[in-house]
Amino acid sequence: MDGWEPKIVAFLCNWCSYGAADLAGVNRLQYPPNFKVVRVPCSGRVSPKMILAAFRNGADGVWISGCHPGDCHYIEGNYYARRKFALFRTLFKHIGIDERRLHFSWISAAEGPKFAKVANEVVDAVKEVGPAQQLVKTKAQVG
Amino acid sequence: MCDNCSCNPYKPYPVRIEEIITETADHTLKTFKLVFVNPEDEEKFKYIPGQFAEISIPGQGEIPIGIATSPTEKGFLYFTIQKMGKVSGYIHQMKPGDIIGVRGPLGNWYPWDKMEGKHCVIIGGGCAFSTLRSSVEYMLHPDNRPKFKDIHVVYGARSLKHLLYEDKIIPWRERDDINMHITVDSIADNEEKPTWGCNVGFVPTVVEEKIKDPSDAIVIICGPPAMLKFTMPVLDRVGFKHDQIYLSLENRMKCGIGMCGRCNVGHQFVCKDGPVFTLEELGELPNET
Amino acid sequence: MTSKRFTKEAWGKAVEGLRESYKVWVPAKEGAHHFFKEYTDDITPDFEATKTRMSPKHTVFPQSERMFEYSLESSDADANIMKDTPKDYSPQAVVGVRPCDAYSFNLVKINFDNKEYRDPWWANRYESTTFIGMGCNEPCSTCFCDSVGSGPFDEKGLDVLVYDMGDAYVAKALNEKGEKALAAMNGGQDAAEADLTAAADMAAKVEAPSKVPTDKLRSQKLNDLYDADFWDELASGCLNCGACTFACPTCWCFDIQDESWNREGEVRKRQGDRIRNWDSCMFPLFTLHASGHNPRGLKVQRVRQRFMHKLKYYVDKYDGGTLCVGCGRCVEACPVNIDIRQVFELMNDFSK
Amino acid sequence: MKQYTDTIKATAKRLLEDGTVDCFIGFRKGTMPMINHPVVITDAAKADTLYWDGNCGNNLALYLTGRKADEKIGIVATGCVSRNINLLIAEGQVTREQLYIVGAPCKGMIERRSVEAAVGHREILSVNEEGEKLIVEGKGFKEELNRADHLQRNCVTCRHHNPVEHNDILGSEVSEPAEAPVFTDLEEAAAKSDEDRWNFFQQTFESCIRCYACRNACPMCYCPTCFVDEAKPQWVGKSSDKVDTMTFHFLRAFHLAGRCTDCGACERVCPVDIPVRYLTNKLNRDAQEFYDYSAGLVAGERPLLDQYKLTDIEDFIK
Repeated sequence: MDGWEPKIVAFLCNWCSYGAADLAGVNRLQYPPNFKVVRVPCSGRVSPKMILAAFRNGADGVWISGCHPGDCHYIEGNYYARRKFALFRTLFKHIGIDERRLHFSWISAAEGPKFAKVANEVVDAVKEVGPAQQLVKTKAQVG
Repeated sequence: MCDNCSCNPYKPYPVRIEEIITETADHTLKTFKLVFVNPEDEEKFKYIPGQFAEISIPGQGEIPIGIATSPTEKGFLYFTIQKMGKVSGYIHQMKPGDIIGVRGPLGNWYPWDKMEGKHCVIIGGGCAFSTLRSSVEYMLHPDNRPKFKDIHVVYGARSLKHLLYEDKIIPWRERDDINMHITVDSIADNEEKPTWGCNVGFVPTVVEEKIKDPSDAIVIICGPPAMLKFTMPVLDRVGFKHDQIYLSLENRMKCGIGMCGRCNVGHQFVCKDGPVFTLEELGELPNET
Repeated sequence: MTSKRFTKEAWGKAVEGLRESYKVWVPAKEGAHHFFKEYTDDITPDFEATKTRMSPKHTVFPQSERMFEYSLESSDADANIMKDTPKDYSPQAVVGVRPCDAYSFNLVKINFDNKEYRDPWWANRYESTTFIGMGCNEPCSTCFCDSVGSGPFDEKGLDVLVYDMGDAYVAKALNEKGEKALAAMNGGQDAAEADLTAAADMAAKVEAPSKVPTDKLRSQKLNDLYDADFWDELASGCLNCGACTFACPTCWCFDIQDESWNREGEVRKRQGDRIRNWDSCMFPLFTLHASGHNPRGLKVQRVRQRFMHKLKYYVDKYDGGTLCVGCGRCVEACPVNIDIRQVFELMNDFSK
Repeated sequence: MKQYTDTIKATAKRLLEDGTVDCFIGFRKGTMPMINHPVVITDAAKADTLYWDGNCGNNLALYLTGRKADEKIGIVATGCVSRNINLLIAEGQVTREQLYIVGAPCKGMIERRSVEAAVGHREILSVNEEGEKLIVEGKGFKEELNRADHLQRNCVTCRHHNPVEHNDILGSEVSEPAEAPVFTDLEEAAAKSDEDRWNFFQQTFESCIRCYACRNACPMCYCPTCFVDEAKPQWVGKSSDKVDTMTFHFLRAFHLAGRCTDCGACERVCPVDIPVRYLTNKLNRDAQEFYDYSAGLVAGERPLLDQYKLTDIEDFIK
């Protein structure tokens, strides 16, 4: 598909990865503009229904990034997130969706370069799979 | 075979929001002035005070709202809407000029044929006053006023800031062909007492004070459950019979035309057989509202 | 009126041939159950099917139906204006429908097409539908059609009644619509007088195995039944799922939903649909006000509503029979075995 | 079974009479073969209507939620039901002190669909359990089946037949297989490509009629407002559109991650025979594999997603 650019919804933790995105920008690190960023208070706040809502509304990929284990602003939010997403991910694959559409990372506010690097990886991975068709809400198939 | 013509009861008339009047200081109640996009639709939308319509917002849904204008007011419709759920919350963010839909008029109306030649008592509270505004406006029209004997209106709101339609109700107080009894639950110490002589107290108390004679009269009443609960015994004490009292009910609705099945109380559909019932009729139905 | 006799093989061909002039619905097996399906090349009709899992109400009243469509893109001239959506009202035939199911459309009609309002989609589709029904030689053990105004060979809802005579089908047109459909079915021969007599004799002997009492429902006081003491225990096991209401041929309640989506390839250009879906009085959301108040917030209130609607409200409102055709589907579909036959007894025989 | 029934009747009668419980949750014999009627009784005189056999596959723990905090409740609990009770206690829906649990060691519940298929979908008028046999009778036929061949699929893979928590127990405990269960459908799915799995998922769930019986039969689905019913925002459409149906099933299953005891109630109640456990089982097996966790086995243990270990897997996180 010529010129196709993936649309990726990034749920970024306010206390770390969101800052890292900022820092990457300030440092003029190159990362692709494919992201619609949703700032969340904690990666633990991201509910599966939000991820599905992103795909339903036409996202080609979703990226969730939070604080490194031990660094959570709320002490343990990202530990709960880790369990939740480990299971979410396998169920997602189980229904037949390519796991390259779904990405998770721990990026602290100081890791601007890591943010740029992961952002590039995420875009590349989603580009590999192409535009999302599954779970996209379109005109209802009804009578 | 005509779901394409205007007889489709589900198809709303397109209307433009002409003006939005914020009724209460807390912004929870706004009155929307709507104008038909196709002027010929106004002719088709012939309504009688007491009826309601479905306000239809594309992409959001529909809500049943009482019509606050009187058919004697031409060229526009008023709907007073409390910010509450998905659709009402959405319309509160809309702007003049936006296009929405209106579907109706729906339901029955206050018993205008029975009220002719009688004293009329109109009791309302809160945002439920909308169809009562319609009714009073209608009755006061020079063509209609001679049809009715004395008119008493008791209207209560939580506070001065929650009074609706001040542009109408205060001038009505000045007229000698209607007895307006406006009351608020309380006036705060730091609030200025209005010069137009507002009562302070609950609706039932004011009814007890002002309404003395049940003979040859019809009561129409619309308001929140608590108001109804405490006003009914007062009306009993005054001596009103249950077939003299008309209530307007509300329920969750979708179709508004008696088909979708959710708004029934017993075997009556509030949307089609109501919303106006006599107290006598309601006595025959289950207490499920 | 015409009557024809078809060998079973000829009947199969005739129904297939009917597809040239009608959209045809037939019972077909999917998994363990039969369902009414649109007869396409990959469908094998099974006219021996006794009772389909779901009723054929969707042939006239689909589970989800688009009412209107509209643009939500403000730069469009027609943004936010409801547009009709194209509908196909060309003739359709429901072949193999059982008499009770066909009768259900008669009961439901008053809801969708009455002196005040006419639901265009239901009414137009109903008018374009021909019911070619199969009499029930052996009703299932849960059937009680003849207690509630229908019967194994009831003709009220049908345009053609078909008798299964073992080696052949005898089809009898019951009205103009039926005549027309029968004329479009090739391969049969005119039925002999003896065929019709044999069919009638056979039919006269068939009875539904279950019986329910209905004689006192009309005279019961509505509020007495409403306040009756049996509801709590009856409802205690209910899951409040909608299986009974969705399987029921006479449950007509629906919801209206607006939904929107991105136009293909464009993220922020929204397009919308107004869709109506089957709804169920079993769901709390059915009656929930935006304020949070719910007149039927309790399970027992919802269970009571379902049965009161069918066996009392409808009876009183239209002064006719019950809103139940005795198909027994809810008895079979209910995952917790709430049995409407017992509710008939409780309500009919109730005394304060 | 007769012994279970008699003991349940006697226990319920005693508990209701002496005021140990205010209500008793059990089953009545159904009006149709292979289905019983769950019921909450409050009157000791009705204890005699209680019943037990191999068709009590609805999860009675369902009826524990949303009750008054001071209500004392008697309940019959098989292995899976007792695990659900543990979970409901851990999630604060009911307290152990409120409950009088009559444990019912379980040899598996009968799969109605399997019996129906075995007699070629002829109409069944009665099914009697006689030891290890099922006597199936209909108009013009009588067949004898092996009970063990017609168990609910979740009962075949069940490894916890005995109640893990109880006040009384009916009869003696039954033996529980030691070897790990094999989930054929999961094995098959794992061998497929993403695309084939997607097609399978879509086809399997397409016939859903959105009656929500699976959700409503589940004792763990007690949210006051289910995500399906939320309006602001609306997460999922309500029509029979495929995407909405799939979204519903995916999220319903995920909400049970680490909370599912595989009681099979969801699958049992589906009126259109969708194998809904296809999703929950995947989560159950992953919970076992990743965290060595099976829901509800230990009284007082927090649900899987309400706890963590520092060493939890994170190989998927960049």
